[in-house]
Amino acid sequence: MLRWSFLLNRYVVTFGTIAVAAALWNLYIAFNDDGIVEGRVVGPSGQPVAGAEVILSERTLLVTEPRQRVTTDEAGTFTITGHRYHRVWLKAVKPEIGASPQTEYRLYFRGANLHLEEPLRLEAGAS
Amino acid sequence: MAFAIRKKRTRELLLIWFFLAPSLLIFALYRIIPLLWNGVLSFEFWSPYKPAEFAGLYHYEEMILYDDVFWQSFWNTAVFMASAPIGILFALVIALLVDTPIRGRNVYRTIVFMSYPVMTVAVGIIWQWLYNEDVGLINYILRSLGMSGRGIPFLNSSTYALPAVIVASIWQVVGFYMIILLTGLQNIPQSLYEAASIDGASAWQRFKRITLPLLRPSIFLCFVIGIINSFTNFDLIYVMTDGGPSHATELLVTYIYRVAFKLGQFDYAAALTIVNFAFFVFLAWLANRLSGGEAGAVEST
Amino acid sequence: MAGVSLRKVVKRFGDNEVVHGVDLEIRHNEFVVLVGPSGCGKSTILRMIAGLEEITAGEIAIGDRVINELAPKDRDIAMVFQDYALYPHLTVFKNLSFGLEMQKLPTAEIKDRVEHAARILNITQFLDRKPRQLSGGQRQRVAMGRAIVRRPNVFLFDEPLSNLDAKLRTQMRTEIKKLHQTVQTTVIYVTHDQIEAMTLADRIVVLRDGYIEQIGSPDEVYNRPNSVFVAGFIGAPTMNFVRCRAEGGDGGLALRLADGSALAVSPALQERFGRHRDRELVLGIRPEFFQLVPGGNGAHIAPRIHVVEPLGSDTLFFFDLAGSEVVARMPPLTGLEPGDPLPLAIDMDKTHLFDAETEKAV
Amino acid sequence: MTRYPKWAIHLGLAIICTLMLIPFYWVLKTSLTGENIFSYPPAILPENPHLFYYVDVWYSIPFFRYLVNSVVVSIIVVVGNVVLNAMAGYALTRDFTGKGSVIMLFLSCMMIPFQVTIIPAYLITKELGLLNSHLGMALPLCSTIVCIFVFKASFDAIPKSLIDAARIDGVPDWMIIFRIMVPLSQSAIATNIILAFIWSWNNFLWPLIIIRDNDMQTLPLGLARFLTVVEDTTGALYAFCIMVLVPGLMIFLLAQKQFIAGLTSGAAKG
Repeated sequence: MLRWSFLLNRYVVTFGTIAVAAALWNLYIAFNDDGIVEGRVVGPSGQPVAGAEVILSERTLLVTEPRQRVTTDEAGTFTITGHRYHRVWLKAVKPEIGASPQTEYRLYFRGANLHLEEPLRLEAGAS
Repeated sequence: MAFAIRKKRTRELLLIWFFLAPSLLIFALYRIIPLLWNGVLSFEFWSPYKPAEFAGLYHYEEMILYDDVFWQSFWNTAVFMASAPIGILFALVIALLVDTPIRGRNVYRTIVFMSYPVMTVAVGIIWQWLYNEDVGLINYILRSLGMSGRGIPFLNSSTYALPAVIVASIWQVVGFYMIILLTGLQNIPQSLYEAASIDGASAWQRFKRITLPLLRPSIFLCFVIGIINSFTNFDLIYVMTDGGPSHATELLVTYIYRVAFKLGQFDYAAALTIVNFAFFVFLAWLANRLSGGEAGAVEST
Repeated sequence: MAGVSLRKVVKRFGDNEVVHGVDLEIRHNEFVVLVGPSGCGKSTILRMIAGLEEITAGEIAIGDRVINELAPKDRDIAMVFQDYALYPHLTVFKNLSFGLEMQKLPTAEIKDRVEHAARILNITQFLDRKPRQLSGGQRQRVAMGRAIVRRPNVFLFDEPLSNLDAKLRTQMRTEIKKLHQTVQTTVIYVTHDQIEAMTLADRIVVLRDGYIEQIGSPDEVYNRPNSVFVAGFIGAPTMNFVRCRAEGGDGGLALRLADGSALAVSPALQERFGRHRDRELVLGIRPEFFQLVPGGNGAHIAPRIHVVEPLGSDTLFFFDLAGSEVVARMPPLTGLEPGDPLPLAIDMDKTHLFDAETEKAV
Repeated sequence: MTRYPKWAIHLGLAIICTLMLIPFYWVLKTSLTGENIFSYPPAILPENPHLFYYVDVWYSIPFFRYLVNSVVVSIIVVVGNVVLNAMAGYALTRDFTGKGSVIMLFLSCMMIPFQVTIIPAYLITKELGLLNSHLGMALPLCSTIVCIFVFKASFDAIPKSLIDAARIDGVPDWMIIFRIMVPLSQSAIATNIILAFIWSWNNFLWPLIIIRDNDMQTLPLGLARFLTVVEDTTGALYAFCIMVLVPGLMIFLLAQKQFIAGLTSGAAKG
């Protein structure tokens, strides 16, 4: 007991806390960085849209580049897996109906799993 | 017996020089040899890929007769130096306030001092942001107070750039001055004030007759630091203005860097360095003269 | 069995000789006190014995071993320093055991010895503390404990009590004496305080400017001082000195003082003083050998009192005697004040005579 | 001494402290919200603060690499300083011929500001092949005259009798240094650690000169470079700024006492 009490100074406590926090954060990242993006695409009136193309672009400080594309299923849902970015733009397009506005999603770490609460809403006339 | 003693002595001497050697080596490598080398270099035509050639006083002549930028940076350095008293005055006021027995004085002291250990590069970036023409806080305040209609591009104006940099530099160093003065204040024995009170001295008289004279070594020390600062304040200038606009904030040290590492004229930069050093030594000598050799008088801190 | 012998020991610092060929023979179990004013070389001698200073010339032996060349740790000595010299970063226990650890003694034995020493000195309850948590007296005990655990042949004390306040000093003095009786070793003790020397020593060595002035038991140095210096150094208040000449014929011999007055010499002492007739002399009178008149067979004087210092048990009277400031110790008297005449008799039997030139006893 | 009402002193100090803190606040605010150049007036309070600028910084530059570089250099400097300065300081407490000249040499070296020697120092470092290396960055800072004298003063303050006692206890000379003198010079060591850390952590000009590799950049270099690369209104710059400031400030707040003691003793002697 007395042997270890010299460890209880402010330096050890401060840096120890930081180290523990960093370790926990990395642990959390390890379990949540599968790069999964799940969401739905709906039409102007709110109905699910099947067969819409969802484009995931990477946004860096300097450029934006499209990286992955998937298509929605009958229920209008889509799943992107294995993205490696921390700042993504999503856009859904279905030529017959229209396109959703480019929406930015910022993530706390690369490849963070993302579940869209709000569906991507296609707007008529937009491309 | 004498032999044994001598052997022990030799071993001791070996140990002493072994202990001194690394430090001496480092100082030789990075202080003494460079200074001498600089001296030699300044009398030569030399660049990394050319053999040296004797140049005589060419570089010095060039510098003193034709180089306007040299003179500009020389004066800028002098102005920088001359601004030290402003910071010291501020610091003195703060130190006097913090020296009063009030609650939380340590917190105040910490906050005022906190800007000193901050990386100078970061200080430059912070102040650059404050000085921003459109969204900088300072311009916002000036405009809100109706003191100026449009934003002032502080760092891009040849009038304001140098004062603006000086303000940032004072902000950084004022806490340090304050700590030095505070230490000086706390070393003044309370009994002197009590004695003076009994003698009927007013607060102002006590300040003038006791505080100021006894604080002189500390104030002098602040001046020395201010002078050294004006010679070495490279980081701030580099980040905030890079010597611009059109050398309005060029100091000797930034100019030397530019000449040597941007223009590649090592020989000319060496001559600049020698002049810079001579200026510095002159100031140090002057300071020592003025203080009557008091430079080390704050030892007790 | 370890006595200490110093033979023609000389110490020079550069060209400056501070100890001039000192000879000293200390017997086993003896308590010897080196005493003298500061700068007399007493600490230097002690440090040479300890091995902390090199011996410039001569030799020092402990037992029959010449130790000039030995390292301090091999000399079988222990030393107690004036400022205690406790390691501030170590606990009391560690302070005591440090030297033993250096000797690589087994842990169990170290523990034994430390605890034993702690018991003797009554510091067992402080073993876990750091020196700064102790009072002056406790630190002093620890310093002694550090010496005891080494079980040395010779104990060296370098003014060990001078940092203590008066009351503690008296107390520790007694304890050191007791310790010497318990631990039975040779002790060499350095001090500038003559009371410590008187109370502790089996033999006192009075040093002056690197020479031995006198060696003797406390009784000897007090009652038969060799010189003005020793006489003045030992005893408090210090001995009074008055310059005089023995004049007059047999039977009418008197001591003529500087102001022309004369002290009569009783017939019984005529012979002792007569031997030094017509020489410049210094008369030494201890303050306690004044008596209030009437009484005694001494010379009579009646000076006027300058200052009165009541000490409780005694009273000191200061007055002028033929140009010398003189102090007399009297039983507590009341009613006398500065300016009053004080009729005194000097116990001439107990006075000392010194040659004014050489300052040696005659 | 002067009896101003307490509230007046508090008010004065509060104003001063606010002035001193505003720059920090403004940068912290910007790092959390970014700044829109086109919106006027600027918001005083942060609106919709978020941490994403920090994430941007973390991924857009090798922040961790810079951090490691800075830490490695600082460790070399701190260790070098403590060991070499303690050794030199100890040597200066002993008597030897030439001691006076060595002290004079040290004192006059103190008069040569490092800035004055950068050009040949650069050339020498190049000759030694230490450009672009941690050691090259650290070496010039590895021994500091001020701290040598701090150590000398600290060793001189150890009572002579303690050393004597140790010798009687049978401690060999070299062990006296480690068992007695070093443990008793803790405050000198602390002072030296803190000063050396801050000097090397904030050092800018020297690394700027000798580092060309992106991989070897230290935090201040990275910060200065970042400034020239990205638009200065993105918030990321200021997030980076905060990330660079925090370690230094944290050390300062933790070791404030030693820090101030070190600076004032260093300044008084320097």
